Order: sequence, then C-alpha cells, then structure tokens
Amino acid sequence: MIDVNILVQNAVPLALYVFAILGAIVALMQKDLLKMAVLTSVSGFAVAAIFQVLLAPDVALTQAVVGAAIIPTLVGLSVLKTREPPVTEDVEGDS
Amino acid sequence: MAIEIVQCGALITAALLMIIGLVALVYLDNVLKKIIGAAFIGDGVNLLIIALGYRVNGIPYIFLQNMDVNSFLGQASYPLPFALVLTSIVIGASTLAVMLALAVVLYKRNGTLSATALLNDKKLGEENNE
Amino acid sequence: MNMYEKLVQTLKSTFGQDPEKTLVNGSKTSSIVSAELVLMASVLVAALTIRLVSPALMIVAVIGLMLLFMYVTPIMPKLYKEHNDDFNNMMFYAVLTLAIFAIVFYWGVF
Amino acid sequence: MDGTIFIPLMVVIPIICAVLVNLLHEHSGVTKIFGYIGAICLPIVPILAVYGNHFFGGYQPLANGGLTVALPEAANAIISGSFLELFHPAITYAFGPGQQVILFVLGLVAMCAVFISIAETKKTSGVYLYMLFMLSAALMAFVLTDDIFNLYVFFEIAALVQVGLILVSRVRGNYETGLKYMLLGEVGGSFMLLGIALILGLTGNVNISDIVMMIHTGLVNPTNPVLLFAAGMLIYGWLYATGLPPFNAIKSEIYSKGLPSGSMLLQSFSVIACISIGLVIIRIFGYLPTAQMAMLAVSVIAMILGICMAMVQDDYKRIIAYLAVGELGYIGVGLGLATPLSITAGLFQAVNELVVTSFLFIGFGLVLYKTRTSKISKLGGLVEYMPVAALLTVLAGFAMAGVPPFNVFQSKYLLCQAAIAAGIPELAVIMIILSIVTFLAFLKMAYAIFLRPKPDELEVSSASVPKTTMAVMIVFLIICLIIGLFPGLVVDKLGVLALTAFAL
Repeated sequence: MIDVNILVQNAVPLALYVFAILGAIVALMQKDLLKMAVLTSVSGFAVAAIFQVLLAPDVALTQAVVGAAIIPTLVGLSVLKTREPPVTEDVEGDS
Repeated sequence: MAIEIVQCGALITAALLMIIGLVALVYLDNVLKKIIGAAFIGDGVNLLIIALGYRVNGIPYIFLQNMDVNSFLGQASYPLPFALVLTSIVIGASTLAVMLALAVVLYKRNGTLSATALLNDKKLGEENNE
Repeated sequence: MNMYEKLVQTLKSTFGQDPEKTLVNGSKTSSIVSAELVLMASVLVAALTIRLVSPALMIVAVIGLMLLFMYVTPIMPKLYKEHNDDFNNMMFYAVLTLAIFAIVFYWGVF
Repeated sequence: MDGTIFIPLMVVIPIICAVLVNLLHEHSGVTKIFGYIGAICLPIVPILAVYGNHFFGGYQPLANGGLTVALPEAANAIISGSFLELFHPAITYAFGPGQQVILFVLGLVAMCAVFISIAETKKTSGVYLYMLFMLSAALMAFVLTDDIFNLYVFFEIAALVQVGLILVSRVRGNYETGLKYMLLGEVGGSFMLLGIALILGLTGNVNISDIVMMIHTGLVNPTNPVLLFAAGMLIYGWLYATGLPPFNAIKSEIYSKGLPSGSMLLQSFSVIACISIGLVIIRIFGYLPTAQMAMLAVSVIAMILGICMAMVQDDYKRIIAYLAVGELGYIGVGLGLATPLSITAGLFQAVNELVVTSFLFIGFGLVLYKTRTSKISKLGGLVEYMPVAALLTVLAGFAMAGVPPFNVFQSKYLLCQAAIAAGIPELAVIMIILSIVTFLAFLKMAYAIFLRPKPDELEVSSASVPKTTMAVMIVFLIICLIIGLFPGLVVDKLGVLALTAFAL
C-alpha cells in the first residue's frame, strides 16, 4: 500500500518542475508575442511554488510577485509598444 | 530517500532552465525572446541556490516564539542562500526592465525586432568603407 | 613584389566595398602586414609555453601552427571579418567559451 | 573615535552624493556644488582612513568575544572551540596599504571625470553625475569587500550604471551597444553567480577569508569536481568583467561609445574588476594549476588580439579601446603567474593602467571635440590648432607603450622580471614584442592625426580647449612621472596586498 502522504510530497514538486520547464519552452515557442508574455507567468509562478516547496516561504512570496506578475506585465507592455508603428525620424548623433 | 528526489529534481530543473535560456539566446532571432531567455537563466541560477539551502525533512528557517531552540537548530533550513536570492531576484527584474526598455527604443527607431537586423555590424562596416 | 600585389588585392577585397575604386594606401597595408607578422610571431612564441604541459605536444603544436600559417596566410583579413560587432557572433563565441570552461574544469583537472 | 569608521564612508559618500545630485537635478547650481564636494571626498577619504577591517553592523568574529553570551545554549555548545568561532558573520570590508593606493588613484580618476563632465556641459546634468558617482561607489566597494556576494551585487549595479553611461552619450549606435552588453552581461553575470552559488553550497560561506580557510584546512575537499567547476565559472565571470576574449569586442565597443569622462570610469571598471575578481580567484583557487593556466592563456590571447585588431582599425576611438583591452592582458598575466612578485607587478600595472588609459581617453576626446569626427583617414594637421594638448596626448601614448620615464615602463619591466623568475621567459618576450607594436600603433596614429598635412574638407572648430580638461591632463602627466620616477612609493604598498593573496 502506497503512503498517500509521501506520494503527495513527491508528486507535487515533480509536477511543478515539469510546469516550470514546459512553461519556459512553450512561452519561447509562441509565434504571438502577447501570448508569450502571458505564458511567461506560468514558469515564474511554478518557480515561486518550487521555492515554497524548498522551504523558502519569503523568497517564494517575492518571486510570485516579481516572476508571475511584474515581469509578464513589463513584457506585455513592451510587446504592445512594439506593435505601434515605429517613429521614423532621423536621430542626430556624433559619429 | 523519497524526499531527496525533490532536491535532485530542483537541481535538474535549474540546469534545464539555464540551458533553455542559453538556447534561446543563441538560436532565437526575436530580441524580446532573447531577453526572456536571459531572464530564464537568472531564474535557473536562483532555483539552484534555493535548492542548496534545502534540508531533508526540515522546517522553514523562521523562528517562532513557541519553538524549542535545540530542535529548531536541528531542523531549520540554511537561511543564507535565501537571503542572497532575494537580492538576486530584484537585480534580475531591474536588469530585465532596462533591457525591455532598450528593445522598445530600438524598435521605435528601426521598426524591427529581429536581432540579426538590429544588432549587426553593418552600420560600422559601411562607415569603415567610406 | 608579386607577393605584395597579391596581398594588396586580398586587403582590398576585405576592407573595401569595391576592389577597383577603394584606395588601400601604403600606411594601411603596412600596418596590416605588421599586425600579421606580430600575430604569427607571438602565437608561435606563446605555443612554446606548452612545454610546461608536455614537450612532445609542444613540438607537434609548433609544427602544426607553422604549417597552418603557410596555408592560411594572410590571416588578418579573415580575423577582421570574424572578429566583428555582430551580436550573434559574439554570443556564439561566449557560449563556446562557456562550454570549453565547463568541460575543462569539470573533467580535465586531476 | 576609531579611524576605521572611514572605511565604509568610501562607499557611502559617493552613494549619498549620487542620490542627492539625482534628487536635485533641477537646480543646476546646487547639483554642481554637491558634485564638487563629493568628487573631492573621493581621493581624500582613502588617505584619512586607518588600516583595518570594518564589520557591518558591528558583528565581529565570535573569537573576538562579546557576542557569545547572547547566543542560546545549544548554539554555544556547537560553536565554541570549532572553526565557527573564526568565521566572519558580517559583511567585512578589508582595508590595507594596497587597497589605499588603488583607491586613492581610483578616487583621483573619478574626481577628474566628475570635474570634466561639469566643465564640458553648459547645464550640469544630475543624471549623468549620478551615474558617475554610483559607478565610483561600486568600484570602491569592489576593492574593499571581502564578501563574494557583495562583490556580485556591486558587479550588477556597475553593469547597469555602465549601460546608463553609454545611453546618455549621443554617439551613434549606443542603444544597440547597450542592449548587446546587457544580454552578454546576463550570461556572464549569471554564470559567475552560479560559481558563487556552488562555492556557497560546498562551504556554506560567502566570506572569502572563511572560504580560503575552509579549503586550505581540509574542511572541504579541494579536488571536489563541483568546486573545480565553480572555479571555471568564476573565471568565466572574470573574463566578462574584464573584457578578455571572447568579450573583448563588446568591451572595446563600449569604450568607444561613451563620452570621454564616461569612458574613463568604464575602463576603470574593467581594471578594478580584473584585479578584484582575479585576486579572489587566486586566493581561493591558488592551489589549482589549471585555473592559473586558463588565466594566463586567455590573457595572452587578449594581448595579441587586442594589438592586432587595433592595428587594422580606422577609428581612433576603437584603436584606443582595443589597446586598452589588450593592456588588460598584462594584468591578467601578472595575476595568472601567481607568484608574489608577479601579482605585485600585475597590481602595479593596474594602477598605471587606470591613469594612463584615462589620460588617453581625455586626449582623444579633445580631438573629437575639435573636429567632430573619429575617422583617422579624415584627420590631419591638428598640431597647429591644439599644440599643448597634442603634445600631452602623444606623451600619454608613449606612457602606455612603456617608454622609460613613465610609469608603465616600470610595471612592464617588473612583469617581465616576474615572468622570467617564474620560469616562463616566453611571456616576457611576447610582452616586449607587443609593447613595441603598441608604440608603432601610436606613432602611426599620432602622425596621421597631428602631423601630416590637413585634408581640405576637414573643419576644425574654433572653440578653445576647456581649461579644466587641460589641468586634468597635466595632473595625470605629473602622476605618471612621479610613479615612473619613484616606483617604490606604490610597489611597496601593493606588495602587502599581493602577499595577503597567499595568507590564509
């Protein structure tokens, strides 16, 4: 008979590892950049959850805010910015 | 034995994240994807440091009032790596923000996000040949 | 003299857009030639330090380098083309160095 | 009051100045005053400070006594009588004679950079001064710190500030260069952090003295493959910070995209990072011949590539940049030989490098200021328009090539002696050959820019050379001559720092 407790203790981290890696790969394989920005949060959140599993609750909190919220927002904002037509002015500069 | 799989798995995940980041930096052409790849390298290193501080059958390193000192010392995970990772996460996020801002500025000037078109040495070469 | 003209032809095709029109003047040619000679001389001298690892390997390396120099001269134009400001190029060499360091230091010591 | 209070002030004063000038950037006059005060403090504080260690928060090693009483019983039982008593619980800043010389010269260079930037801009830019001060603070911390993670944090701060320094200059292509530098920096910095992490994982420590003690007393197996891998990663980070191959192309591009005052501090970062991270590697992995061989090999390649690429460029900013990268190879050779004499010589070369390369960047910055072009093929005849500045610039070039009365001659001579004493005379031969070729490159450049007839289409602006810039160049020339004539002033103090690399 399998101990349910040990099964859960093992299965949850392994699932999180798979999520982190697959999230990273899938995010980088997207054609649509906005989807990529959203999918970045999957990997970030999985890494935050792994921190929690590895006995680091306060680091997990920081990573959850930074990796799952701030970074996708920043990437999404810059993707939206790069969808606007570019400004074609000649930039002055010294050689 | 069962729980050491957790630590080994975390180390392997960290290594894979670093490799994914490097592959993205070398093979993908889009500048934004390169930047995200660079962020994944940072994530991988952070994960590795966290995995180093892990303790099998341990408890978090936060000392509460009603805990026994001796059993806390025997069980708590090592807090130094976690303190370092907090700094490292913030540094990574700020670096990422600056890189994204640069990518946006470059897009506004050149109208493309392709690294081969943006970050080549064609301009310099033309100047040299004048 | 024949060698010199051949060399100038190579330099023109590397450093100029249009080989016919571009002026590769004397001072530029001479600096490229001196760079070439310095490169060869110092690489050969540097190869002598391999003797600290093993003398036999040093002999092989020096002779190999001499043969290499005979066949690939002039090197500077090739090096100049390879050593550019292209990001993909830089990243390739950075990752290559990383791989070499990882392999040498993990398996190569002791 | 204890004199060691000045040790953290070396880092704290520039940071406070940086924050203040950034906050007050709308009031030009106040910003200027704060800039001057902060700049003058930079070289003065290292002279006032007393040698010693500073423990942040006052947490001294437990062996010094005092704190043991406050610890719980169980902890006391574990700690007392073991190695744990000797460990440094706080971030430690170590300050000795060698650090004093390096910090004084660095402070002088940073002070001159601030003065030049205030003098050359009509309205003082608070943001630009912020970055200059922040980079100075990071560099000071680099030399002082005895904590490997503290080193990494200031390394990343410095990397961000460097990109800022490139972005504010209006040179063409600076944004592309900034992005390239940051992407490569992410690789270099992350893998250096990986090395630090592995060392931390094996020793449980981030204090360098403690790590050295644990490795040399056998608490950690010195031949553990993971430890060796960590050595490789640290050396990789060292390559990135210093700009040795494969990062020499991006480093020289960075130098050529900055303003002269910015480039001075950018090259100071390379030099200081080279010696501080290099010393960390030598201290921790001094028993490992492979690490020294890797450092030596990369340094020699950097020297050869730097000079060869400098010979074929047409842009004088790129030529100086490549030469500066090549000169860093000499420091690497000094550190890589890993004898007390060679490390002293390498540190001496680093101190000279700080002064001489800054001197050159200012000198050729003046050429750019007068002509607005950086192509050698378009220049000529400038000696008529700026005779004194031309003379000083040529002297700076001679100093870098190692002509006798100047300081670099002494350090290169010492390096050659060290190479012969270490049993590798080939390195001395290579260094002499490459010095000669450096001289040749300078002669060619000086002839093309200053002496040959002026091309018709070249327009030279009639604006006079700023007085401050000339004063700074003369100060640098005097420093070069003093160190060149009395090398003992510097070498004796640097020798102490070199010896600490071998102490436990």
